[in-house]
Amino acid sequence: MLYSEKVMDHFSNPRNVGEIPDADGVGEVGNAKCGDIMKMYIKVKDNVITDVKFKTFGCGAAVATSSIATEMILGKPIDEVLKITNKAVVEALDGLPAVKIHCSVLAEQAIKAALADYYKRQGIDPEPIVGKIGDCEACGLH
Amino acid sequence: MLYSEKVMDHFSNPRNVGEIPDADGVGEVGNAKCGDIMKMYIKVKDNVITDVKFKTFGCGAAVATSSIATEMILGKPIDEVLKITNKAVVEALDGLPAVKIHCSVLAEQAIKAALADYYKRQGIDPEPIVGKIGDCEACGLH
Amino acid sequence: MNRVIYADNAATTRVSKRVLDAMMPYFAENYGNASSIYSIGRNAKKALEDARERIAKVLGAEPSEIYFTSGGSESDNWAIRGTAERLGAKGKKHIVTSAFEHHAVLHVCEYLEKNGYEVTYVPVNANGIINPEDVRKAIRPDTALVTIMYANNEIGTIQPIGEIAKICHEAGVLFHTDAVQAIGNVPINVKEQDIDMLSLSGHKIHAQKGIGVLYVKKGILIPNLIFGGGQERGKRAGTENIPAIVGLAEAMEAAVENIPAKVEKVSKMRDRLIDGILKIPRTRLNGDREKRLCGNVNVSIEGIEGESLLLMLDMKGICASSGSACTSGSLDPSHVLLALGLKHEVAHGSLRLSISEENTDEEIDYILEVIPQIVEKLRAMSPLWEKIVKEEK
Amino acid sequence: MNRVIYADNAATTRVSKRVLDAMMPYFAENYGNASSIYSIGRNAKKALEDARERIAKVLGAEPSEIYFTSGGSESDNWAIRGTAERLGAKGKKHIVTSAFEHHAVLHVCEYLEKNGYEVTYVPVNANGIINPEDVRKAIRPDTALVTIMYANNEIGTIQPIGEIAKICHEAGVLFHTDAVQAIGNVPINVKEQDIDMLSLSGHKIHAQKGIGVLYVKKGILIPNLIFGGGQERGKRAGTENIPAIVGLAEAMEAAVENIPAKVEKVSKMRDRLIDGILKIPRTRLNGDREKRLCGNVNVSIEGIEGESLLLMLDMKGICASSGSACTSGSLDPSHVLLALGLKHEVAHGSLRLSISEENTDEEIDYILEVIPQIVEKLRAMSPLWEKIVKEEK
Ligand SMILES: Cc1ncc(COP(=O)(O)O)c(C=O)c1O
Ligand SMILES: Cc1ncc(COP(=O)(O)O)c(C=O)c1O
Repeated sequence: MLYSEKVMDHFSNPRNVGEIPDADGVGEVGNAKCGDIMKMYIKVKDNVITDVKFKTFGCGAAVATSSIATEMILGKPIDEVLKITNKAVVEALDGLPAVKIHCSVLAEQAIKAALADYYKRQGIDPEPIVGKIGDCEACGLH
Repeated sequence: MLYSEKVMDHFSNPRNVGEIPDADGVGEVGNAKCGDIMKMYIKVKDNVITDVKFKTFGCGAAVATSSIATEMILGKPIDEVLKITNKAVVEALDGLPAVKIHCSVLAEQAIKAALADYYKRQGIDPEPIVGKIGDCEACGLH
Repeated sequence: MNRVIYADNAATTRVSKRVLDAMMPYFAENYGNASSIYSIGRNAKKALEDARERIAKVLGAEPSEIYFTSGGSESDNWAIRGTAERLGAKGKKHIVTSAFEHHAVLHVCEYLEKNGYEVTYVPVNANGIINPEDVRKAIRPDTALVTIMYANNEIGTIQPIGEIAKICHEAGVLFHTDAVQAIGNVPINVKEQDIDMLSLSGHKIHAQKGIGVLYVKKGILIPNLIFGGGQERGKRAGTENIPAIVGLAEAMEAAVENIPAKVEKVSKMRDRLIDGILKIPRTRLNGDREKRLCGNVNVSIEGIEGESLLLMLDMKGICASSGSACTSGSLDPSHVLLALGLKHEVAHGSLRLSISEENTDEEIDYILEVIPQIVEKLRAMSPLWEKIVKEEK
Repeated sequence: MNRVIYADNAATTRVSKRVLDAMMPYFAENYGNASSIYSIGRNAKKALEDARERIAKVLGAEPSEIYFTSGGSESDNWAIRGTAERLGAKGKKHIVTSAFEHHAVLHVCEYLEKNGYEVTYVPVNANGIINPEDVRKAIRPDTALVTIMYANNEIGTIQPIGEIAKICHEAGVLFHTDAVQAIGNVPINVKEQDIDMLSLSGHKIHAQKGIGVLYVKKGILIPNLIFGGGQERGKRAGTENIPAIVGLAEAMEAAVENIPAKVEKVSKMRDRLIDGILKIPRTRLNGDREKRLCGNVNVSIEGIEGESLLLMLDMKGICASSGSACTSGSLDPSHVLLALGLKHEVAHGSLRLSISEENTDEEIDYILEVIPQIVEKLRAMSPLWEKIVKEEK
């Protein structure tokens, strides 16, 4: 299994690691049984992501996808963030080994979960906006 | 398949190759189908083998067993010659590969066939003296 | 990264200079086909039979009981499938094995299960040791074969093979053991231990990959797995891989040359590693501490995931593995650790260091310096660790 | 004996310097397990996938269609047994092959015959060529596989593989070919020639023994012959033999580098050999003169026996074989020569010289000088020759 340089860079120097104690939204996806948990904290102002932090338990790809995902959404308006797909995450990392694609799905879901939490705190039903956050398909296969 | 030095010596410098035009007995055993034919010519005087020659079509072991067999019988009285077994031939050659043991049987049979012919020419039934010359068992297995 | 500390000898080993030197004349000089009659072929044949004799001697076997294969996997497949095929035809369609065998054993068993055979998987205890009495209980009148590994490749536990063999033979059942990890670590004598079939692989003991042995006791006939030319007395076709075979003989002799001294030296380093790592909170040793290969360390470190640990170790020049090397790339945690009763998330956080005589005390110091730092870094970014800490409070 | 002239390249070949140089870094440097995550393992993995790609390119295949095996025998066994198993389960229990295949094919077929399968052996003509129409006639509604060798190992005849593949596919039947002897001698492109499965072996083209390839066209699934770890996309277990694999890639590229020039050069030497030997009375060429591997000479010399001929050639430093190298040691004359219709005694007197680019014109001269002398010597002591001469009169 060969990771791209980009993956290794984000794995060894993950951007935006940590927590935001007064986050506006927090999303956690994955589970320990599968070996991957991602937790994402966001601050939102005027529909723009003004801060983001993550914590990840998982493989190299899980850490790298979380890290690059935070970079991809920081400073972006929510409507743009919502358009970020797992494919975009994979591309931004110059690809992932086939068996690790599910990590990019997890990263997409972590973003959406954080946004869903943000809307919920605002008293807004998140589903029409961020959609349903499915289970990671890879986990289903275990 | 590794031949002993003794086998290689007898193969590369076979002793007593040839024919005896006025032989007292000639024996031929084996067949072309099996890949081995041994033909042995003997001269007998006063129950002693006074000359012997052979021709052999066959593998290295066939040539070597024929050659050493001629050495083993030359100058020997017939009663001693009749005691020579294929085992003695194998031992005299410092052993033979397992798949080649049948060649030594052929050599024993060639000697006996020549003696049988000798007795027949004398008008003596050879069977009580040299026994029955069976088929080579290995050939039967083909 | 400049320095490399190789601590993954259970996955594979470096071809040693001694072995490579022994192999070299057979690539471009005595390259002849061992079945041929001319000198370079006869030299190859001689080397082949000489190697077979040396290997037989190491194992306490007869040369005619040694068959060369392409490795441990082929040996396992051949022994198990061959025996199943032969005895299955006589109505014996049951196999006994354990839950934590190598996949080369387990996946053949699964294949047989799909083809009308039944397999009983005897459990292992929490320390990774099989109770011979469980084997006795598993044996049935229609049992064709018991196959239990000599030493486990992940957690290094050594099984009571002699006792198990005895139980099998009391019941009139054949016994095969995968000794790929055991050879060179424990004294093996197939006659004294009454082993019917035994699998070995070269690349675990500093020989080349792609060469192995199946020992089959005289009188036991198994159908070929690979048919063709008359090599290996007609039982395993394929032009003989002489360089690898000669190298294997050399490696086998080297492996058993001085087992007690080696075990003493290596297990000292192993114990330092274990003790050092267990100082980190919420870690555990997997597998029995005593009945354990001298080079095997297998620990679970809670709150972190194995692959990221390996990547960080690699950045520090340390080569290690998490679970069996063969299973990395899969998403499932090691079946061996699950068989011990570990929870999935703990199994995910496992680390195997497998050291050899080539490692040094200084390297052990270095590993023990690096690991806690990495664990701290990974735990700091782990939401699972966060949870564990919260629950502890 | 000082000089050695190697004329047994169809049995095996010397590992070339180019191949050995390519292999060397993978014994003691990049020796890591290709499934592992650290640098020396990643280097091994990269070398593995790089080799797979290069070999795929040589064959006109996709990398994912290339599986590494332990040699030609395993490849043949896997393709045939695997297909038989898979399609046999659907009621297709008939195989078509030829009477003069390598034993790695024939003995699998015999095994299948003992296990409820039927096999049709299509004949070869007196020149050792298969008529594609005979294949068409042999195919039945329950035919699972046709397996016909690309070029024969003993008499070097090249079969009309493209036509046979076409006939198979018109009938909806899978087609496998043993191309162990063909590679490097004829242009092979599995896509253009529409080949479903193809076996190769390294040691016939200056790579190591114990490494081979099975090409399996995308979409064709055959059950494993060797189960275990996830290597080769789960289809062939066993830690990958990286040095041998890297060497094989190098050898494959070298083999196809300039086939027309090689064929021209080598067939000139071959033709001189054939013409020279046929000047000896009562000799015959076995196998078609035109549709023939550029390096293959196979003659029968009446009145003498092959093994003694080989021994005498060896004393003169000439390495040759009589029938397939694999079958020497057996007492039966070659099944290939019998399939051509030769009488036993003529088959016993066969000689195969298989030359390569490494041979020289001067060596050919020497061989042609030596053979008549040896034949004379052997005939002089042959009672069979005596008979032949008498009958001629
Ligand atoms: C035509 C053919 N098929 C298969 C084989 C077997 O190859 P290997 O020796 O690599 O198993 C050979 C060589 O012995 C061969 O010539
Ligand atoms: C216990 C055990 N059995 C079998 C094997 C398979 O050996 P090989 O890679 O030589 O096929 C291994 C190593 O991978 C092993 O550790």
